[in-house]
Amino acid sequence: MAEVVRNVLVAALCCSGIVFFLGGTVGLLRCPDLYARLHPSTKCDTLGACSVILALIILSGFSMVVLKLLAVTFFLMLSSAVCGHAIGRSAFKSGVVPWHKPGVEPLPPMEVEEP
Amino acid sequence: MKRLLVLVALAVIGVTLLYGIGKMPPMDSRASPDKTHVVPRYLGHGEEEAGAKNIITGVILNYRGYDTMGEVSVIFSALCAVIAILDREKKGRSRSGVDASRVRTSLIVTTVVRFSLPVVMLFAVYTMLHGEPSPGGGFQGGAIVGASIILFTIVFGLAVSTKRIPPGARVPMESVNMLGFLSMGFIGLAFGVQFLTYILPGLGVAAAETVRKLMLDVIELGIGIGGGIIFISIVFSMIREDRYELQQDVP
Amino acid sequence: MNFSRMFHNLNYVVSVLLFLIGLYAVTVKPNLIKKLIGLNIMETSVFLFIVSIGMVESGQAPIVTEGVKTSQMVNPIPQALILTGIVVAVSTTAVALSLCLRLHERYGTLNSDEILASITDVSQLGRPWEEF
Amino acid sequence: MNWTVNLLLMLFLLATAVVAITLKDLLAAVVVFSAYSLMMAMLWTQLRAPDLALTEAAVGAGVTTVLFIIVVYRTVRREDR
Amino acid sequence: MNVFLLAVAAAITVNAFLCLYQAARGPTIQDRLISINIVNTKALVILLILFFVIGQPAMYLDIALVYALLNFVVTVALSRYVETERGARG
Amino acid sequence: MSWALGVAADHPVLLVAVPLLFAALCPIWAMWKRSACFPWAMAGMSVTAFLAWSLIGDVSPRRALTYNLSGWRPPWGIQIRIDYVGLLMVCIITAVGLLIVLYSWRYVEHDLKPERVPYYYTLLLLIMTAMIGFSVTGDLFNMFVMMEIFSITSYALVAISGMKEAVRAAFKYLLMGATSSLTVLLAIAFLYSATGSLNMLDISLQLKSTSYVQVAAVALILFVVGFSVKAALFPVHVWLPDAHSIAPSPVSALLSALVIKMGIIGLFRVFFTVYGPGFAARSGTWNGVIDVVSWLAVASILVGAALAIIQRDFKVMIAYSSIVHIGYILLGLTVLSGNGTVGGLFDILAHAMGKGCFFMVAGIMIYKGNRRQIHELRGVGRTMPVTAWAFTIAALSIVGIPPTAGFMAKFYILWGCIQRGKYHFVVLALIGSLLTAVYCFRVVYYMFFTGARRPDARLDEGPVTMYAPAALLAAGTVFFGIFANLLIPSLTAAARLVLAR
Repeated sequence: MAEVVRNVLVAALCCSGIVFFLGGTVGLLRCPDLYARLHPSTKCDTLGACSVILALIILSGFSMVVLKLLAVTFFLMLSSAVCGHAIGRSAFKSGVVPWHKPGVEPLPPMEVEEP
Repeated sequence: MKRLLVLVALAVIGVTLLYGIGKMPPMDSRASPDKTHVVPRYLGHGEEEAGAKNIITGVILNYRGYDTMGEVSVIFSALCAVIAILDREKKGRSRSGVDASRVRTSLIVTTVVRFSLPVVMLFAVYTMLHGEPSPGGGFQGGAIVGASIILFTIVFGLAVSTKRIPPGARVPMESVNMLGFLSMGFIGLAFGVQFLTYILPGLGVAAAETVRKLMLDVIELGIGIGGGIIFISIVFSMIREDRYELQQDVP
Repeated sequence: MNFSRMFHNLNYVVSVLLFLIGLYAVTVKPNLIKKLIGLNIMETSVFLFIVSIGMVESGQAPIVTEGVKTSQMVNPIPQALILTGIVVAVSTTAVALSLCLRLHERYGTLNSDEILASITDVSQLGRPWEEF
Repeated sequence: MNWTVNLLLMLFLLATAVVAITLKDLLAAVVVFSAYSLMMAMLWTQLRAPDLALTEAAVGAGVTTVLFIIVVYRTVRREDR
Repeated sequence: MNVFLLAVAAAITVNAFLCLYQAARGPTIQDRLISINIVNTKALVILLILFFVIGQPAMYLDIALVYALLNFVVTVALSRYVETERGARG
Repeated sequence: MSWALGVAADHPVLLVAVPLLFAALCPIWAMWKRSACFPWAMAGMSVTAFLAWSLIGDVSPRRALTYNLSGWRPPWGIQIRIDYVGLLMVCIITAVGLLIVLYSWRYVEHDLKPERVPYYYTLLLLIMTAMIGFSVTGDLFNMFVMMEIFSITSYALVAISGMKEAVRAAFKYLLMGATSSLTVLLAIAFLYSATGSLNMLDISLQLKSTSYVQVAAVALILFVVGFSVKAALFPVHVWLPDAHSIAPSPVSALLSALVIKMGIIGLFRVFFTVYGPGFAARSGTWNGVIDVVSWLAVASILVGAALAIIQRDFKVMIAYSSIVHIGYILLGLTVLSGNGTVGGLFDILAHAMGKGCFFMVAGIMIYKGNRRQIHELRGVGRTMPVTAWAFTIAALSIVGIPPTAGFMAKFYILWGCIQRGKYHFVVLALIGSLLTAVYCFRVVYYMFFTGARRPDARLDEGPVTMYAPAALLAAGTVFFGIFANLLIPSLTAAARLVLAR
């Protein structure tokens, strides 16, 4: 019985992971500009990865492996966030202009204080 | 015209290679010559003969240790080559192009790098010394050390890095990998066995095992430290731009 | 060279294709960085080829652990060789890249056609290090 | 089933190689080349070579690509210049 | 279970193809960087799945750790370079 | 003394380990004092040369010296195997290398940025290590590793002056060299999959019974392609004139006298140690490849000589002359007659001495007054007599005029061709010799028989550490020409063994 529950859980988590990945990819392909593309890349992707890793944790039972998997998850989340920030910032600094809908007034350019 | 010629040459090479692989033993077979001639001994007795659960480590350090000595000489000669072509940076005075930029590094990135650097270093040392029972080893650990220091340099600037790790401290460390191999080899010669033999005669069985483990660890650490420092030195001398570009390019 | 055999040896075929792609980049692309990327692709293709030789069906990594029989393990020698090979590849790349930096400093371009076009007479050269 | 994944990885490897040598922006080519390196590490895992995967991950992602980026930054970014 | 995991890996690989297409298409360098970042994350997940399919995940997990640690070296280095004056000029 | 001799015979690995130790310590030594690097390198080379020459009595054509690294027997471990050809190469490398280090001293002070001098000597020691290791190893993959060391160091040595042409030549050399190294690695892979071994003798044993003959044949083709680039055979010679003419002169001497010989040694090992004439019975590829290589060798003789004649630059002319001699050596090795092989091996020695001397003379001309063009050498015979006479004697050897080593070499090569009935090769090689005479004696004519109106008083002999090595090498060509019998009988025995395999 426990076996069945575990398998169902794993399958469900994997499938949700794939769905999130797919969402991220579709967002990447469909979004109009770079700043919009940052959203699917950072959020959906991390979420998808985390669900699959959670499935693997359930699959492996509790041992040393889980600890390493958790470490991987931690660093994945950290690097995903930091990379998203760094890429967005570099795009802004190098003068990539945010996309705006034709006919809609764009936001005025703003000066950001250096920290 | 040139492109056509190249394409014809590529076609000839491709057909030759495809002919060769068509005649080779099929990929997964267990009966091909390479799996029946030399390898069974490595797999069957490698653990006790070479002293490593990871047979690859055993092959690298013990059965084919001389090749690995050549390998560390290759990377040392690459360092010498890069320095002979580009020259070394000056301690604390060399700047990279990024340092001179008015755009400063993001606070978030610097903070994350500062806090993750010790973790990466710890992991690198673990990799270096854990090459015997699991994948890993000196060179991999060295590469991780090198990569983390490179990240530090890019984020904090070359001047800070060269102050922390000055050239004078790096020069002796760069030869450590070759010196580790050579010293272990000469210890073997002094005991009257062949070069790079780790089982020394005249010791008891248990003592010989311990000595072998110690010698292999020394070599692994040597490869790791030397390799890491060599990567760092190569990147430092490639990243510095204090000769001519700073005057004309960066405002 | 029948087709099913080639499909069984998929890794070999792919490594040959990668070798050709790399060689194409090395010979045809004018940009030196592109040439070096091609060289790296060639190197990895050869490594893939060598490691594929040592593969066995449903094999395990050659690390002695409980529950793994030595007869299941793959051939460790190619892997040991390729570890050396990767180091060699990195070293070659580092040297080549530093040469690229020097070339750009001297010629102001990394396009091999332009570099070839600007050859000067060898006899006119003096003592080059005095110019720094 | 395993060979399907293997085939897909191989195709991906070929695709990254082709993209890396056709892109005109050298920095982009280098970035795609780092993905090529990662795919290679995955193939090492498929071929049961964990040591090589570790080396490729550390060297390919950490050292070689950064060297390429440094050189491209210091020289030219467009292929035709 | 292994077959299911492999199917998951295959699906993720197909996703990665689309990301590579975006990397080849993306107009700016940052677009490509985002795409390759996604490819890297997917690669990490595929790698983890492959470890479990092969068996002995404890032995292989160090590789994934190295990936996760060094994943952002390239991204940070490149975004740092591109945001400076010279890098922004292209 | 006898103890030291015994150590070298017991542990031939010291031939590699000692220069490597000196190379590893050289940058550390330079931290203390930069000028201390030259004596350090000199000491390293001297010890190595002493170790190498002390082996002369221990190796004969029938008895090779073997040494198992880490104590593993051959198919399992790496074996160092010093056979007669290997010992000949090691002796040439150490002797010429010693002279080149001595020659470098003043040249490098004059011509190189001071910070780079320690790394110059380190690279020199590393390249010597790698060449010695390449010549004595009995393992194919170890051969590849050593080849990579000397390739990488030679790319750097070509570019070390930082001149724009030098960097360009080095990059070209690197692209071709790295591609050829990969080809060799691919060949090793094919051979490994066919035989399952990496030891050369073991491979040749396995090849007698393997069922994968075609794979081995493909490997042979790839080996030949790879090593031909290293040896600068005709269609793939294009890197050589650039690299050899623009490198600093001691480096040119090193590359020309020793490094391109490594490609030849690689081909020799592949043709005769790994495959052997016995492989011809199993596959026609061996004979076909040998034929192709001998035709390419003749082509490089003619093309190299023709291109050398039209050069105005002295060093470029000498560089093309190297291609000619690569052709002669490979012609000798591929006619498959005992005398031809003897001639080819002997020509390695003759060419190492002659071409080393040529480049050293060219270096002295650049050192004193920056003369690179041939017509600028007017009247050198009067102002710099030792240098000019050294050049003349070496030119006699390169052309092949009787009392020199070059004559003996060419004589044996042509004798081998005649024995095998390949008269067309004889005719073509003699035409090549004639062309060689033209371009060599043109320089001699300028040196001695045309005079500058007012000899420049500043342009006297260079430093003694520069012309003495050149003169010694020139004297060596005469010595080995007269006392050729020191080597010929042993070489004949070695050649007979090689061809009987």
